[in-house]
Amino acid sequence: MSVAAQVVKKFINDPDNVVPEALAGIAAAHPGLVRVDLENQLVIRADAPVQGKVGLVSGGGSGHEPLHGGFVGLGMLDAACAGAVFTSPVPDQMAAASKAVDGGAGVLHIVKNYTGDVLNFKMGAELAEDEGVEVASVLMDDDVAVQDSLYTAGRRGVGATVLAEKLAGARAEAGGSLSEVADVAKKVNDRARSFGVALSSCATPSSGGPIFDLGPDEIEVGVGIHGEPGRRRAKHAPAKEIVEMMLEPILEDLRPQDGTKVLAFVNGLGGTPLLELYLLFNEVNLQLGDRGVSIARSLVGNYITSLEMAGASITLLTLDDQLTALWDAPVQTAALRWGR
Amino acid sequence: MSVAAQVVKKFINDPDNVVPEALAGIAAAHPGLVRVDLENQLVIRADAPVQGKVGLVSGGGSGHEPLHGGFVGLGMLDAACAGAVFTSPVPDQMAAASKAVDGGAGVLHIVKNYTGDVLNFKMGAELAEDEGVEVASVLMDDDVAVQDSLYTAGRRGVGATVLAEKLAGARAEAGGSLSEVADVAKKVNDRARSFGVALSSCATPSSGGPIFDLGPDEIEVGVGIHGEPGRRRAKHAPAKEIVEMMLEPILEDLRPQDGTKVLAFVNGLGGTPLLELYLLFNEVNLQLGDRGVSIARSLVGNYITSLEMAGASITLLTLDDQLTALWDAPVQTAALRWGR
Amino acid sequence: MGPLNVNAETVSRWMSLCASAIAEQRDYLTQLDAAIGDADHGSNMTRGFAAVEEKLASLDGGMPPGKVLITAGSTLVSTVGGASGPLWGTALRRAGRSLGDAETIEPASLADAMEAAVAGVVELGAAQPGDKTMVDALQPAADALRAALNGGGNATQALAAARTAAEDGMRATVPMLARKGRASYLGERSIGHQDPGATSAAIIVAALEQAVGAEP
Amino acid sequence: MGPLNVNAETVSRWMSLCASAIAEQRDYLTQLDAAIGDADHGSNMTRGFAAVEEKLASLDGGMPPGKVLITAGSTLVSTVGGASGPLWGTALRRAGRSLGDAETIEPASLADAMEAAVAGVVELGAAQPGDKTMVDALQPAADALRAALNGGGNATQALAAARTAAEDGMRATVPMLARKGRASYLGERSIGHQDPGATSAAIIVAALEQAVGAEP
Ligand SMILES: Nc1ncnc2c1ncn2[C@@H]1O[C@H](COP(=O)(O)OP(=O)(O)O)[C@@H](O)[C@H]1O
Ligand SMILES: Nc1ncnc2c1ncn2[C@@H]1O[C@H](COP(=O)(O)OP(=O)(O)O)[C@@H](O)[C@H]1O
Ligand SMILES: [Mg+2]
Ligand SMILES: [Mg+2]
Ligand SMILES: [Mg+2]
Ligand SMILES: [Mg+2]
Repeated sequence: MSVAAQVVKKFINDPDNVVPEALAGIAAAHPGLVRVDLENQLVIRADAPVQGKVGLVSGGGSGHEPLHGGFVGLGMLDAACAGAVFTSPVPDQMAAASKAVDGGAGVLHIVKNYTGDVLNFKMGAELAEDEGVEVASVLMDDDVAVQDSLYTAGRRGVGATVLAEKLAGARAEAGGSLSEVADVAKKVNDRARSFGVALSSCATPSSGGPIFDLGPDEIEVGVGIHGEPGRRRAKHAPAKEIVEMMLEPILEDLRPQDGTKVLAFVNGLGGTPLLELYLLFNEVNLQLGDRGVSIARSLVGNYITSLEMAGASITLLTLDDQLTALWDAPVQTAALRWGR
Repeated sequence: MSVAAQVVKKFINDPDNVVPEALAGIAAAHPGLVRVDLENQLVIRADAPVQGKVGLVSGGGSGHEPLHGGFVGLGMLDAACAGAVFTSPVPDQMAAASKAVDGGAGVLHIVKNYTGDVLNFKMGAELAEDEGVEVASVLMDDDVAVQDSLYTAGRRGVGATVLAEKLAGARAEAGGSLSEVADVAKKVNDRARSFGVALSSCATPSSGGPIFDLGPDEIEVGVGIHGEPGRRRAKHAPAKEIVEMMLEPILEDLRPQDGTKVLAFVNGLGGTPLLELYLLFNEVNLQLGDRGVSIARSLVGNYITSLEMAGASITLLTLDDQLTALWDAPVQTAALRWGR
Repeated sequence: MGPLNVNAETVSRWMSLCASAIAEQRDYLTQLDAAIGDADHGSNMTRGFAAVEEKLASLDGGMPPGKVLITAGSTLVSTVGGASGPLWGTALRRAGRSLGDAETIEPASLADAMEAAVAGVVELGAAQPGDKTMVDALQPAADALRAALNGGGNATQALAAARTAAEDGMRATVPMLARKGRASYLGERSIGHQDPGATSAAIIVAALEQAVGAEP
Repeated sequence: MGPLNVNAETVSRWMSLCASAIAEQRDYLTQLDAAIGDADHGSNMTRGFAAVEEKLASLDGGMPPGKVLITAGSTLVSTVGGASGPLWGTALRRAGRSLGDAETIEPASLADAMEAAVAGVVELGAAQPGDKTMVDALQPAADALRAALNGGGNATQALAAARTAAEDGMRATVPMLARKGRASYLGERSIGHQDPGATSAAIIVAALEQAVGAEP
């Protein structure tokens, strides 16, 4: 089956100008919360640099909104670097962001493990260090759909990135040092695992049509967030079975003990109605309950998306007292907000 | 062009059980914030009834999430009645909700103007009144795509509903009487106008496929939120032109004076990436600026949706000091939260 | 053919026939609603009449037909939602009320009941004939029933006339421009499509003819 | 045919030829990337080389070819993003550095520069030949260039050999299982698709042959 002729319509003016125009929209929609550096395609916390606070910088290709720009603000990121759609930002952006948010306590880069992101952030960190900014980096690679190995690109960073940004951001807000803040992000990465399933493809502004073809009865199992196909294709199935399919590899890898408390994050990839995400969350809750794992905190919604892809990912994070308290701490961003 | 054979895949178990399973998911995801009455399909504020406070009840067909269940909580709704997908709830639900949230100060029903919603809420109000609950109702009909007339069903209630729930909810939280709270909702309806455009159709769990067909180069202009086709079909166009198409009938009807301050709400219908919604917001901001209207408050995101429909609506609300202060007041719901 | 005995059992049978006929046409009704509405009419009506059937089955016998209809109407109101729930619920309840406590229904009372039903729908929904709604099937059916009886026809003949009138009325909705209900949002674009509510109404009238005709 | 004069102008011409050839193949490269990646390779490379062309056009003349290459590489790093930005940026910068301040490039230095470029890519990206990346086009090209020169070929012949080797290497990526880059996430499903980065690499090597051959 070919869907090559299929067109995905978009609200855009010029495919090459989508990101700057959207950033201008973010600036107009959230004055007081963030400012936008249009030249460097950065969303920056309005009051950055916060003196004495560790600065948090993340970024990546666009098309995953609200990640990362929607998470800039008190208790989370200090700056987000927006690349072209599905394309890592360039080192100059990370350098400019790091300089803009350095309050003298150093800057943490939270980097999703994709070759492009890793290389560009690495070069960006070097540029920033050349200009006197102390930089630490944490790599997120929580996607258990990808087999890890020394000889491959390794696991992808997906849902845990949102959690790391929140939790490390809370640690920074509470006065943590650069290494303490980095440790929280690493801890999140160590204790979180994710898995995604797509029911449809998505189209970038320049691809015009769906990135991959999917039969009317097929789903992609083990997808990432860049419209890439998954590890395998399966027949579409009831939500209950799909959740089993997703939880199994997560739990196999996470091996939670009986009585473990987790943060369960059911994330929409963009084109799945919230109604279905809550239905999935119900399944996750029931199935975890059956296995003696209890959900102590939760997040349900579209937080790390793949444009308009229909699909969802599940992320489980094993909580402890520190992480729970950091989760509950105030956050004030466009997409995640409480306590303020 | 026929897309009759097209399948829209969904995360569901049984098409007839989607709503209760999703409600169970809401209950599991937001304990402390809401409780769910599964028998009556109600999402109820955890601490309802709040003694002495006017109770706010809204509801409608499911498939518009986060409306209405995602707006239950402090400073907004006390209860939301969930109907089947795109089907108004039944009077028994409104009666049960009204009883559950009546803190002795009466209950306001916020009703979107659709025949089904109007009739069922009317009967529900009668049932509640029979049981001694004082009920006032406000009808939302802000959609300028539909021509109003005594001899038709009149305008539809769309985006302004979200704003009315927030602003009337804030008035109730601040101790307003039933008539004061109802007046705020009416005021919002009087001062708000909306217009929607769809780039794709959507599918209900029981329809299986798209509700209407749309050519690869066509858009639906003047759509509502139930997957119904719009007033007319137009050729797809750049975002700038589409925003012009949407703002024109809104401004024609609203007739804001030079210097007017508005709340601009760019709402996604479910399947449009946030990236594009911000791009639209940028256009709205630029075009309003050109006309001497300034945006004092804003809301961008998927708040009143039509399942996975790709599309967006624009709502403009003319602000005054009262409405601005009510908007800024704390709200603590699953989908809208600040100040707490 | 002897005089018809239209009683509580007839009404129950009618409701069962509605449940099965509508369940059978569920997808068709939903398709009609997809074209000019929101694609839920088939599931709405199916859900409602299934509930009615279940509810009536759970009752002890001995209720007069009018009360059975009131129960059926209330069940529709409590289970359907949408526009059709209150409208059909009201129709059946008004019909039931007009029948009072009589154990059997005379043809003339049947005509009264159908007129009461239509009046209830119009009062609640304010649709005029020609607005492209269920009224365009129901009003002609009620009129035809009354006219056939007035012209000396028996109940069987009168119900056949009502069924034909409902079906004609249903088809006549195709060229109409909708002025009520969801289809009215489409304006001119509603023209050329058959109204789903008029279609289910014709099914329900046909089921009535069948229920009465099947009188043992 | 006289000795080739490969100089700063040649390098600028090469970059312009890359810009036009890649812009022409933009959709094709994006399609290849859609099959096993994220559908952005065409726009990434087009954006980058357009920026390089613009940057070089804005420079005063008088820069040695090595510096021109370093400038081009830095421009790629600053404008492409993704995996290909740092990798190609490093490749050109390393090539440029290996050329030093020389005004003209001897064939042997050209081979040195290409080897330095490949070494830079491997150092940064850690891909081995056979991993289904640009290295599978670039490494054979560098090897072929060196071998042709060692075998007594002139620059024109050596560059033709490099181009052929790059194209062969590009085609050889089809049956490979990806172990680096985004395509590696597909595992077995990456087999049967040509690597987009190897494809643009072959285009860039072909543009080099053309740039040198077009020497007036
Ligand atoms: N005001 C009205 N009066 C009479 N019938 C109406 C009215 N509004 C709608 N209807 C009928 O209801 C039908 C639609 O019912 P349904 O799809 O179940 O409800 P909804 O429109 O709420 O989705 C229409 O086809 C029409 O026949
Ligand atoms: N580690 C690596 N070493 C060498 N080349 C690589 C590596 N990773 C990816 N590539 C090349 O990069 C190409 C993809 O580039 P591009 O699509 O622009 O970036 P991205 O993968 O970030 O979207 C691949 O086709 C491959 O040839
Ligand atoms: Mg990319
Ligand atoms: Mg409906
Ligand atoms: Mg309907
Ligand atoms: Mg790519």
